Amino acid sequence: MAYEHIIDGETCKGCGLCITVCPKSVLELSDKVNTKGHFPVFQARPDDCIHCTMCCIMCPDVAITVRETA
Amino acid sequence: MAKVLMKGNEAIGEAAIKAGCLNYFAYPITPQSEVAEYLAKRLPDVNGTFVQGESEVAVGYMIFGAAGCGERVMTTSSSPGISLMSEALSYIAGARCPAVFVNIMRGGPGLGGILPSQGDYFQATKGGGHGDYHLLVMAPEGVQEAVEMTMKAFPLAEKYRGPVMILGDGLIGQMMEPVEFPDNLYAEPLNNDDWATSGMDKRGADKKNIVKSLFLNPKELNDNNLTLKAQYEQMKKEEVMSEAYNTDTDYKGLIVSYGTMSRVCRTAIDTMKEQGLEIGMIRPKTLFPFPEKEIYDAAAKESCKAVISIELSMGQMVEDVERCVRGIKPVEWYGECGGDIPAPETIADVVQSLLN
Amino acid sequence: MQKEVQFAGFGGQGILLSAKLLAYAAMKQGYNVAWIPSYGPEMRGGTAYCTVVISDRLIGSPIIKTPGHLVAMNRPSLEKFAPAVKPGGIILINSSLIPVRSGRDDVTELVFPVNDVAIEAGTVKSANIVALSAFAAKSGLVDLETLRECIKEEFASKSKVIPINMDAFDRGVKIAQQ
Amino acid sequence: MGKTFSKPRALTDVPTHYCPGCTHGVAHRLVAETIDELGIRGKTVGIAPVGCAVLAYNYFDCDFQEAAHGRAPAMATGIKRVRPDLMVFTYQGDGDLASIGMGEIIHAANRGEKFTTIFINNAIYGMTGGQMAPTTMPGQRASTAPAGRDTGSTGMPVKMADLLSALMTPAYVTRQALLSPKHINRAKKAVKKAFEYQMNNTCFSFVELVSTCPTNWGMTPKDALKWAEDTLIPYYELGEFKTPEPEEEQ
Repeated sequence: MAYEHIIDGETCKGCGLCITVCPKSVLELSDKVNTKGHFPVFQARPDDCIHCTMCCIMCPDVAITVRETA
Repeated sequence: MAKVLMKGNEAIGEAAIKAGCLNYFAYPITPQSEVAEYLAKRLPDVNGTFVQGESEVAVGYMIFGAAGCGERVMTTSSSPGISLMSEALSYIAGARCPAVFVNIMRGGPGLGGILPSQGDYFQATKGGGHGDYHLLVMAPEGVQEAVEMTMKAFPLAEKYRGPVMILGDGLIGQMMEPVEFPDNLYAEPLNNDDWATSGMDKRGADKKNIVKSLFLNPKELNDNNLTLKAQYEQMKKEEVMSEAYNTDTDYKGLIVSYGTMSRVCRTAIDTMKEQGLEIGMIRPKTLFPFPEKEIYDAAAKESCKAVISIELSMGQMVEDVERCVRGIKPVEWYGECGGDIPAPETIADVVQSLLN
Repeated sequence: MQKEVQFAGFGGQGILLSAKLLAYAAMKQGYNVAWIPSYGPEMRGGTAYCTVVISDRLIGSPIIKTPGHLVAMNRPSLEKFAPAVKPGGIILINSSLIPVRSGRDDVTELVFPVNDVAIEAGTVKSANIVALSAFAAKSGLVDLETLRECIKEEFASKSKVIPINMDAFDRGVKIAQQ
Repeated sequence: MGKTFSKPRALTDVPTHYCPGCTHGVAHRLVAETIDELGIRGKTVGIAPVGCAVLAYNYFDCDFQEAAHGRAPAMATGIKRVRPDLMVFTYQGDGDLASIGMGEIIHAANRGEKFTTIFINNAIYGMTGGQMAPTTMPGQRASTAPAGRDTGSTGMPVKMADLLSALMTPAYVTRQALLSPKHINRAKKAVKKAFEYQMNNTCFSFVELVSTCPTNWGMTPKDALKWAEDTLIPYYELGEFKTPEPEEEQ
């Protein structure tokens, strides 16, 4: 099975809680500001993602989605 | 339906049921506790709901919650209790929910006393809670009228989507008089699918309804207040109720009085008539909207030398009377508010001395 | 025509009930009536006062400072209200508990030991019915048969007390008619 | 499928106004997921408090009423009593529930009103700007306790779950936390349980959720989690304080 990991860069407020809980250090804060003025998180190392959904569970803004692709 | 002899408080409770209101929340306070006692006994017969709240503050919000669901709901209280409910009244007005509040007034300020008073005129007609709102206020003069006004209150609350108040005094609540419950005052509830939080399933809708009084956007808040304002203007056109007494004579003075006090005035007017002095009376049945035109027209009559506002308060309604009379005749005031209702003889003496 | 009757006594004497029964009977006869209790703080002190207004017109003031008649079931009631009774009125005095008289010579006094009569009927609790029927018979304000029916209706749910109250009723009427 | 994760239907697409790292958003998601999973969106009425969650009605996609400060349990009583078929929940913070609304929550709980209360305890007044709450920790700074909470004059922090579980009536009282995925998963189970009890007509259920307020605590979101873990959790003990089951088994 394959999963797709999508981060909504506009909804993300860049709090970084997902980074704290990610066991594989997949995520990092971007240096590009979004329209709300936050620096959203992005998947710096997507290949390391094990789709454990820890980031989704922790995200207060429900900005992270994991989807089955196949 | 045959006449029955009932206490005002009990009759108000029964009137609510006859009006299709099966939901009642209240907190005991003299002199209206009989409403709760009556409905606590009576509502289970009709599958109704009664909760004795922990305070009038909480009761106000039980009313708000139930009203927000679009269900007919009523509470009753007396002056200090209404003060505590005034917070919720403001919210309910702001959130535009229909609900019926009954105030069986006692003396104030503070704990005051438990005897009849009309000291909550300002509170009822000018606000009480914060913000730009009014209640539609009806003031019965006896038990039969308390029944009729209670029954009318529910459809009116729904028509204007706002709180309606029945403003009686302790005597109206405590007195027994013969009453009939007119069938023709029952009205089916209006459809409230467009605003009530009745659950989307019930409405067969997929759009949520929100009941709220918070409008952080200045324009939205202004618009909400404009809606309320437009409704108050409509009430002034469509809902004014008053009664004229002895105004087909060349009366020398005009009394404006409401509720129990107006009955005393009526007897005083009869006595004065026997003694050759004609006095007219306008009795506002709605205190908001106020019978402005009726009072002005009656004051304008040539024979009328003065207008006297007679109240069980230290001069509250007199301010509205002055406003209506617009300076064309002198406006006087007489009132007592310790709880002892002045006797007709006292009123006759006062009127005679004010006219001389 | 307007008549006012002041009922007065202490809590537990059934003052409010006898007043209500009189109002009820008058209502059944087509009169306008008002039953006006005193619910002030004095009520908490164990006294009970109540006024019944009976009229063939719309009742104006429910505030009655000078009642037409008085039914006094204890001494403080008599002393408080007797001076206010309109001349020509009836003052019923429960002599079981009241050793004095009204001191009025312009009224009709109906003096008898209401409690003792009630005890003869079976229970002192029926004193209010004895007083009511005696007053009604003396004053002629309401039809006695109508009043009797009202009492039966009132006690419909406690039917076993009806015979005692009917007996009490008859005893009161008889005394008033003597 | 177990790993698929997306926004629940019972949440709208409206971005929340909560500060970055505020765990209100997590609590919203747990409630919304529960509503989805139980299929009750069409018969749910939520009640927004006064506090940071005052605009909750914009974020949940179900009927909502907005109460005055602290009065949500009274409002919920009104709704549930006249419409027992509706699923009703209040969502309240600690200023709202444990201070100005203490009377309403205690009595609604004690009457056994059949609704669910989600109580967000972050030990401070958020919306009004970091004033002391009844739940503020001893020594914790707040804008109205600049030197830290002085228990000598303000008493000890109120433990709402403990307090409510001392009442005989309420069915379900639990305290959970939103400080880590593990906490959150447990909290989710508690929220769902609370709603299920309500669905089964069991009386009052109460879920306290220990949360963070990075902004008013003056910390980064990450530090706030740590501080809450170290300071709040030892005082606000997690667990189920009261469940209806033992009585049912008797």
